[in-house]
Amino acid sequence: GRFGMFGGKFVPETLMRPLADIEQQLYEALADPSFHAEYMRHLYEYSGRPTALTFAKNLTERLGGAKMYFKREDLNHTGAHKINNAIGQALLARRMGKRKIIAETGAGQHGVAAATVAARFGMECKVFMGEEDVKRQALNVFRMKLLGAQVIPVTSGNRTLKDATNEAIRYWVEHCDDHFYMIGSVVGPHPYPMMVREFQRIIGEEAREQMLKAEGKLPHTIIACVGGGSNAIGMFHPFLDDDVECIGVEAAGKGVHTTEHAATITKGTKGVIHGSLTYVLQDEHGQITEPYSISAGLDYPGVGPEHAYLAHIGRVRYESVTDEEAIAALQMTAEMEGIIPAIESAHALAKAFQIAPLRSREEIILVCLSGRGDKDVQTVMNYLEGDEQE
Amino acid sequence: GRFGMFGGKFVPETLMRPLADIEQQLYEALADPSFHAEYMRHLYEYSGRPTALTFAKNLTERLGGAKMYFKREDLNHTGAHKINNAIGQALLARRMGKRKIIAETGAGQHGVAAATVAARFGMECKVFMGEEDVKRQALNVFRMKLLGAQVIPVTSGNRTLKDATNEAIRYWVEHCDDHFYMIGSVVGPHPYPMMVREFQRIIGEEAREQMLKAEGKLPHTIIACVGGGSNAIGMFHPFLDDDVECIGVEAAGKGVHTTEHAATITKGTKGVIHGSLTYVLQDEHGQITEPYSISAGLDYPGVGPEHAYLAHIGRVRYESVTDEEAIAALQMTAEMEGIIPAIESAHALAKAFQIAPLRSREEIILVCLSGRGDKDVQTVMNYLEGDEQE
Amino acid sequence: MKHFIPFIVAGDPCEEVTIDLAIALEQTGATMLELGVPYSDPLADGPIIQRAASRALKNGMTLTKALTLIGQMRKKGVKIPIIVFTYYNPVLQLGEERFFALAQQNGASGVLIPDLPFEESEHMRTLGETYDIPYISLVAPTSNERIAMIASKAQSFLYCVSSLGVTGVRDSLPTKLHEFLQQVKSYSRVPVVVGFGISTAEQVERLQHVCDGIVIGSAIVQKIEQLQDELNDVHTRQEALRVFSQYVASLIEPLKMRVRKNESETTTKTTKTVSTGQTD
Amino acid sequence: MKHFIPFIVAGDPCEEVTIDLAIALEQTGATMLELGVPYSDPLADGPIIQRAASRALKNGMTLTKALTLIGQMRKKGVKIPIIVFTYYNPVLQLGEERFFALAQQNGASGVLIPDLPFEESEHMRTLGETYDIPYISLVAPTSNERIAMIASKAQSFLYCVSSLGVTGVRDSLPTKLHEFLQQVKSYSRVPVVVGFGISTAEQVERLQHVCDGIVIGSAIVQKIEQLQDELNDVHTRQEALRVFSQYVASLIEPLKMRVRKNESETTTKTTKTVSTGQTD
Repeated sequence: GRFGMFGGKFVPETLMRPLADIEQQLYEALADPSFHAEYMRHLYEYSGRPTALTFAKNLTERLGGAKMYFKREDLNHTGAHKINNAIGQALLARRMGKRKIIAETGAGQHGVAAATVAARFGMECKVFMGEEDVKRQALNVFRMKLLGAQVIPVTSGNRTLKDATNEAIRYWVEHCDDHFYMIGSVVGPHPYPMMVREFQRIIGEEAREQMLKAEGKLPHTIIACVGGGSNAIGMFHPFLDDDVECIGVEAAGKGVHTTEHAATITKGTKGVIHGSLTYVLQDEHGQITEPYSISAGLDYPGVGPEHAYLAHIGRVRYESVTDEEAIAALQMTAEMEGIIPAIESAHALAKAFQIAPLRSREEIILVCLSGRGDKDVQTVMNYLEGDEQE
Repeated sequence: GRFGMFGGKFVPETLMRPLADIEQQLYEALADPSFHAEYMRHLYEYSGRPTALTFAKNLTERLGGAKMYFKREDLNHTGAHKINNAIGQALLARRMGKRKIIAETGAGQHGVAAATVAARFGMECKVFMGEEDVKRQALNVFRMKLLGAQVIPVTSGNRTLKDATNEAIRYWVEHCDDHFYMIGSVVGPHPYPMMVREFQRIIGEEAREQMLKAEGKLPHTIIACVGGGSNAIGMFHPFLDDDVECIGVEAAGKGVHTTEHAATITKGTKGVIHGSLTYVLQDEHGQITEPYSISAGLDYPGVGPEHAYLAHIGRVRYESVTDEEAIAALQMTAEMEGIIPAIESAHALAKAFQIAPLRSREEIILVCLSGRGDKDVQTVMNYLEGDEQE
Repeated sequence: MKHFIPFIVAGDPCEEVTIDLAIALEQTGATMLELGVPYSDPLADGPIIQRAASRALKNGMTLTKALTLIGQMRKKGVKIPIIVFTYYNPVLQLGEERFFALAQQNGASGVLIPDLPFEESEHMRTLGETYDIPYISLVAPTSNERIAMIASKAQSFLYCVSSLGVTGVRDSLPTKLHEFLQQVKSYSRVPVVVGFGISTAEQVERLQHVCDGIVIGSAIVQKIEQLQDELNDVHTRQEALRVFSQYVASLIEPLKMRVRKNESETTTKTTKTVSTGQTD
Repeated sequence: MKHFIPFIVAGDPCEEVTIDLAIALEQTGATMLELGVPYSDPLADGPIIQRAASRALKNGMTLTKALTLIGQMRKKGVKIPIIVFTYYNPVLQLGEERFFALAQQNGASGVLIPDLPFEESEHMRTLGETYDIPYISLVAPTSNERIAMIASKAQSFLYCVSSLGVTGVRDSLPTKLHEFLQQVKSYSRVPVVVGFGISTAEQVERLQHVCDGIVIGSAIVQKIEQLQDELNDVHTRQEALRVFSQYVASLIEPLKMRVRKNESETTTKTTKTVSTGQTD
């Protein structure tokens, strides 16, 4: 359950046995061709995979350097890569005989994905969401309710994602006998980071095949945004043994030199959060601090332990992009390619746009466009009109 | 340019030549394999086609009758079938050397699709939108602006879709030398209804192939919603020569026995609207009346002339579904299958849910799920919370 | 020649005043009148005429009433040809034959349908001949090779659309307009009038040499809009009609000079080409 | 036996009062004290202790300060063993060795880390032995075959989590609790205490027969919360402490009867199993 020194199971004793059960059943499932076949069937027939690989012709020409390709996870059912993992975990929960799902959510993306698969697989679903987020994301809350999920407002702490996750874990501790906790990113105690990675690998596997078909060679550089880091791991992992440069992009918020950012690897220190040893944004006393990013999906004070490991061994480079740079990249992608990316994904795009002009025309940059920006239009509008986000 | 007695070109003389140009170039394009190949390439690599065919297992079991399949046009880039046509027309415009696009929009779906392809193909785009709709759909307006389009609020008439279309046509009359008018549905003067059908046929062609692969036979019944009717024609057309029942579902709004509906074929009379002879909602003096539906995409007082023809010859049956029935179907689909359909598509679903229990388990009903419901969540919330929509 | 053909909307600002305006226009020098039937979706019209149509529709105007209004104008002594300008849909609802019958009965002199191009109008043109109410065709700057076809079937006169676009006042007319009008005249057996966008005496002056008549719509309708309160009020109506006539006279000053010169010729040609359709 | 182990949060409602509360608890019959270190993300705690932690964090409490507070308690004469209850992350930031050194220096008697299960705690357990500050392990109703493993390495005593869930007051305890405790006792070489959810004298009465001690946290912290204003005010503090002690006494009335009966036995057992760790 470790990635080098990172990972582990830093959870109450009560959860050790449920985690062991999940681990055992996961290994069995992953080794079972019929499980994989069913997982793929749902991805294809329900979520609409394979997602497209789109050549960003206009941006490539404008920037005048490397060819840019986008892996279009925004075209998934519910609008982001989140569904890949939600389907995988729902199938595992069903295999384990659990028909009650717990999930945490920040802005609501994973909550919607969890509620979606719960509906599709005939399961109950409770989504924990900070009370502040419940207010800010009223439409996503209603969306989850339409999908039949129960949304539980969390009033502890700062009433945002971190607290929602704490509360989900607390609820799970109490109900682990019949509930399955569906974590939305490559975070949490083992085996979650590994499990979520396995259910997101499809991104990189498809992209690899599509890239070879389109260009006859692998990309030179792959870029993905990193909050918890599930789309990034899913994209990078199938390329880790290749000579491919991987860049994870964290949210620099108002700048990594301010206190308002979510650049966990760039600025964090080793610590434990939500059951896992990884890089964490914390104060000198080990109290976890509140992160900041305009992107709700990157606004997390921890990071997947495998990213911490990949950063530590130098296999993946982690950089950061500010709110301002991300919004500019979002606008540029909308205007030049007709794709409004999620603000999360716009962080990866911003980095790609910085790098592309420096590279030769023979090089290829593959960007994981992890989600669509429909959910963010209000935020972008407020930002551009100068209204401060809370 | 006729479907039986329906269709035609009821436009100012000024537009006759531009229409003839489009017609000629369209025929050439449709006969040109390289045009088709490029169209398909953009559908696949940009919009994410083929869209999935999803077996609605839970609903099928719940309703206990025919097997229901959904053709998932909601998984397209921008969230509906609209993009199929927008890509086709953009390619035709480019072939004709026109780099300026005009489009009309009601709630904003076609406007977003038009703005999207204009961005992708490096074209200018002006979207005409009723001032009332501009106010109600501020987010979609901002979305179009992000995509680089110019949104022009229309202050004539009731300031909604019908008036936006009139204004788009007026603008086109004045600028037909260098502008291409991209109509969003199978309406308008010839060759538009035929052209849009050809660019939406992909829905039915894919569904046919997928259906044969999944079940080894054609569906017994195909159901699609009809406003202008582009998703319905696209779905029905490749099956018209087969022994397949086709049902178009119009919006009955608050009931076809009230004045607040948009059931054009069910309740309308022959008339001319936006350049085409078809069924129209009008008063005894030939003044076109304002339709009503909770679904902005069905809230149109005309209907594609080919539908009028198919209704006239009895090849397709047209029925209607009220706001209430559509919302109930939307809720049921969300809760049972984890798919929040557009309210438009929910009309087709409602009809399918009425019919399925009456059919044997050996029968298959194929529903065109034309778009996703993300855009409608606020409307549904208001409706269910009892707030009246304007 | 030359024809001066003003356009007004039936029922704008009210039925009674529409009749008064027709009389005033005839007195001011109109040689024909285009009477617009208000329509919910007037896609060939610019904002000025759209607003006039809205006002008229609010007053309950319909195609049938508009035709009856022509009858009333005839009763009040209006002699010049009156052309019914209507969109196709109201005609379709009334019934094409019934439309012509009513038009004839009320003394209409012709019909012009802006959204019924040549290819769609065969039946209407035939009925026009049957009822002796000419169906007026339009040609546009984009018509090109269509001009010959349209001109060959033209009844009464050919209406040239001056420029791309809808009705409305325009600061300037296209530079190629003269060329276009020459081309139309070369094909036409009937007089060629020009409309859309003509709104100043200067434009009238420039155009009169290259056509047989000029239609002025939006400029006149805009004046009616400005005067609507005074026109609606019986106490101020006469003064408002005087102001209106003065404005119209100023617009067509260049024409009038010619009209005076060629008075006999013009009158002859008009009666030849457009039936006044008076049945009473 | 039996042990009565109250839980309070360092710095709630303020440092000074935490010391007074420790003294009051010892006087009321506590045989050990669990001192909670407030943490930003206390995922094993229910709302009552979460709120107490928030109050303490606002007062600037840290792990280092909490350890120092133990030293101050010792100076004020608190003799009962004091167990540091802390989440792992603050320990990690302070440094594990430094933590134990400070704990030892300040007279801590044990450490309990709710989010550091057996598999992750080997280094801490080793250090615990080195510094003679036992690392207390927990077993839970889900531990099953893990009980033997955990019990085999238990230092000082085993902490049984009474039920699935986080800390907090509960109306009822699981029906299978006795069975679970019996099972743990069958494996354990050290005393077995039970905690999580115990909040009434009735529950204490029922449980005392099947364990070696009882931890009461949320019920006590809730009482502190209710009395916080009076506790913070030096003029009302003594009276509030009296009320607090009275409440605590009522909770453990069933135990006290036994304590009186078995006084000598209990004292002996305590000193044997948990070092008081006093260094001064």
